[in-house]
Amino acid sequence: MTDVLEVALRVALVLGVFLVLPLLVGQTEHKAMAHMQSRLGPMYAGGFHGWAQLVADGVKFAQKEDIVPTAADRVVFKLAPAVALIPYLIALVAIPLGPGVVAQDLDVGVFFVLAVMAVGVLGPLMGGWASANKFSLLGALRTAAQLMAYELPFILAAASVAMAAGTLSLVGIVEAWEPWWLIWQLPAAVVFFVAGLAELQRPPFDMPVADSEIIFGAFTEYTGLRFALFLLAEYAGIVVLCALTTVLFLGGWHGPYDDVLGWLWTLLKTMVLAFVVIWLRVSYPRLREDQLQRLAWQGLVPIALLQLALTGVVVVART
Amino acid sequence: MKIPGAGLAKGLTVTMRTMTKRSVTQQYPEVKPELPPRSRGVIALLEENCTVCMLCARECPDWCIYIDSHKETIPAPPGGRERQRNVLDRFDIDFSLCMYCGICIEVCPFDALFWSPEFEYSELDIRDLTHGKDRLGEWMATVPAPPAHDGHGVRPKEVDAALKALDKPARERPARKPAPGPESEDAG
Amino acid sequence: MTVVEVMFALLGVIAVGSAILVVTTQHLVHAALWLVVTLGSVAGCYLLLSAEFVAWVQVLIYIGAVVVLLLFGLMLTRAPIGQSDDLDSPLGQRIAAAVTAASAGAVLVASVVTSFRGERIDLSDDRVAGSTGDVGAAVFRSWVLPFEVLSLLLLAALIGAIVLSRRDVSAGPAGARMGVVDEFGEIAEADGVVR
Amino acid sequence: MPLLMPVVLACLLFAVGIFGVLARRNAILVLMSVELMLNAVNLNLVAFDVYLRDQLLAGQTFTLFVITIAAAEVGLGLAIVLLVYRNRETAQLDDLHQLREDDPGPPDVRDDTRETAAR
Repeated sequence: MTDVLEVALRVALVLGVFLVLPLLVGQTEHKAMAHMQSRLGPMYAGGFHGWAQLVADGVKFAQKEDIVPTAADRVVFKLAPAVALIPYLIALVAIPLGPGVVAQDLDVGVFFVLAVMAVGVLGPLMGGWASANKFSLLGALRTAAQLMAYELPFILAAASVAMAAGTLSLVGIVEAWEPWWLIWQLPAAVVFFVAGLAELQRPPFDMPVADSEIIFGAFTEYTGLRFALFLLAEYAGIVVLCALTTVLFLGGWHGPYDDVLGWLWTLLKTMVLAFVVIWLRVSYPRLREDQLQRLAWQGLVPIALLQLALTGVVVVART
Repeated sequence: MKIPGAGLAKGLTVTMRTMTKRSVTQQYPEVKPELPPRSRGVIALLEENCTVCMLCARECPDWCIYIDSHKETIPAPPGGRERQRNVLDRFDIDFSLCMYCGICIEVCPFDALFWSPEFEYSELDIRDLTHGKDRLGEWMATVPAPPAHDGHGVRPKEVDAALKALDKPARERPARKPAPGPESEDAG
Repeated sequence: MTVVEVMFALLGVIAVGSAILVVTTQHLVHAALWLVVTLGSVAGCYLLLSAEFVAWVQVLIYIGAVVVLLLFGLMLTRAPIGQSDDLDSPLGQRIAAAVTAASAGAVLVASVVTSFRGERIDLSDDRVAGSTGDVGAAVFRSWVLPFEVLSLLLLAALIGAIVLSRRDVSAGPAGARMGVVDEFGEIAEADGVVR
Repeated sequence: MPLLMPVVLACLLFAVGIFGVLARRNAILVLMSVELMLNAVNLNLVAFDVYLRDQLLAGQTFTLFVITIAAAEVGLGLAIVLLVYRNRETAQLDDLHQLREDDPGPPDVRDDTRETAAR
């Protein structure tokens, strides 16, 4: 009986994190982006500095009509947002918050998270194809091209840190982490973070949704709740990516008093990274398709390979 | 030497610096804007000063001032004769046409028109933007006092004349109090 | 029947059912999406067989990369929404194919049933048969030569794919035959031909 | 678990794959059917590996290799299909019979050589 209770508690915790953190990131984006552009951002909803803006957005989305284009492939069209969102929820299961605070410590943690995140990208592909809209299709094509380019450096960078720690378990990696890895694994961290941004299609890698060229890419035809699910998937993706970067490269719960405050350090590092994501979005213009591909193949992949070689040499030298 | 990534870092600092500065957004409905003096919000009418000379209506570039009037005969005072005067029936300004050039105010010879800084008179129906003389008269309450004269500016002619008169020996002229310039009637 | 067996049977039914849909559906993209279901349930089978690492590799490589590639290919070859009539061979060939497949399947099933009836896979102990550490050790201790050969093969495949898809590689007659119009110009031209 | 369960499942998947390869005309669908057959083989490998408690984990290792090769195969196969599509505007395997001897051909078959020369 206690087992069932514990599982239920863990699931509830993950669900809570999944529902709260993306909204927090979204609100931070609203406010930080506004101030970076000399604006105030939302100020009304909820009273104090518009804290309830995203709740209000959710209510608004729920009220909107759910439109499916006549020529669309209805089943695929309706399924796509769920396919985009649920993998991130599952990925959160394996991410440790503090020492012993993890929903499920998996032996293949890194691999699990990467595999599940890879499934999530099917969502935009399905939605883009099923919308029966040329802009959506273009968006889906760009998504696919971008994913194929950035999946490789993403996994190579994660492999580097897994090699350094000698385990694929996320908990094991955090336990093996030492501060000097910040320097040693820095290239891998940068590659991982940048490639992850590209996988999430966040600006400046938002070619697939480039609203000035192809309206909103794969999401053009979506309205109401389904559109909201896609947006939520984007922010959940930011949370997962930042948490994963924290766990892999920034030492997760390591920090002062980490046996008590470990969860706080993880959350803090995650939120700082999420802020960086927003910061990058505001600062840089969108990359062109050729720049995008060049960055992946001529920049990130060689760096990741060099890092992998360096990690291998250091690991072998230390043992 | 050019450090790789310097441009990227520069972009980041620009946004970060902007974030730490105060934003320029005006929270208009809660906080009223601080309008500069002589803001052109709406045109107010001081009906008593209007003589129906029609100058404003004629000078208006887009013909948005409509004036109707009739003549009225004032009964003769004892020993005098009858006089006629114009009575204003209608003085409308259509603010959906008005382009706030202010020419009507400039040309008014009798100071019947004034700029008021009030700007919150939007309407749901465009026809309601035509303000009658009552509405225009109500705006008079919002017309700010005329700004004080600039001490470094050229003095009005009247003041000079008065001062010159003051300089003359008192016996050459009958004693008269010189009016101080700024408070004179025509200052506004 | 234990819980594991029930789940395996369920996954097996899903896998075979969606596989049949892959080869019979008239919607091109639906075929790829049903393939995702098949691959996913096969990954689930691996998990039940306690081959964890292989299962997640299956998800990562097959669903994350292969299916995305297939969808990309389908979109580039202008997969239409709705039914396409020209996906299947003529009826005669389909019947022949069905007969071939059914007889092959029957022979295979019959032979494995006669050979392995009553044999059981022992999953009772908690030992994971395919933990990451075990697989890693096996690959890099016992099978390191095939692994290296495989990396060479992958490199060759990579170069081959690049050579195939680039149009400015050879300036000879073969390259000229492929045409030098850029991709979008070519597609626009194809439009004109088809419609 | 009976060994028969995964093994029979593999046989069935393989048979479905055979049907797909033989009955489909679209090149990409044929590729998908090949993937099904490869999966059947993989399932077999893993099942026997677990059944035999192989110390060298040969079955699972080779499953990994097969998955890798399958990825390479799809990459190359799709490159070829796209090239064919680019040149012929079709991905139907039945239409690709230019090398066949003495082909009267349906009237709509395009003469590729003349076409490109005309370009």
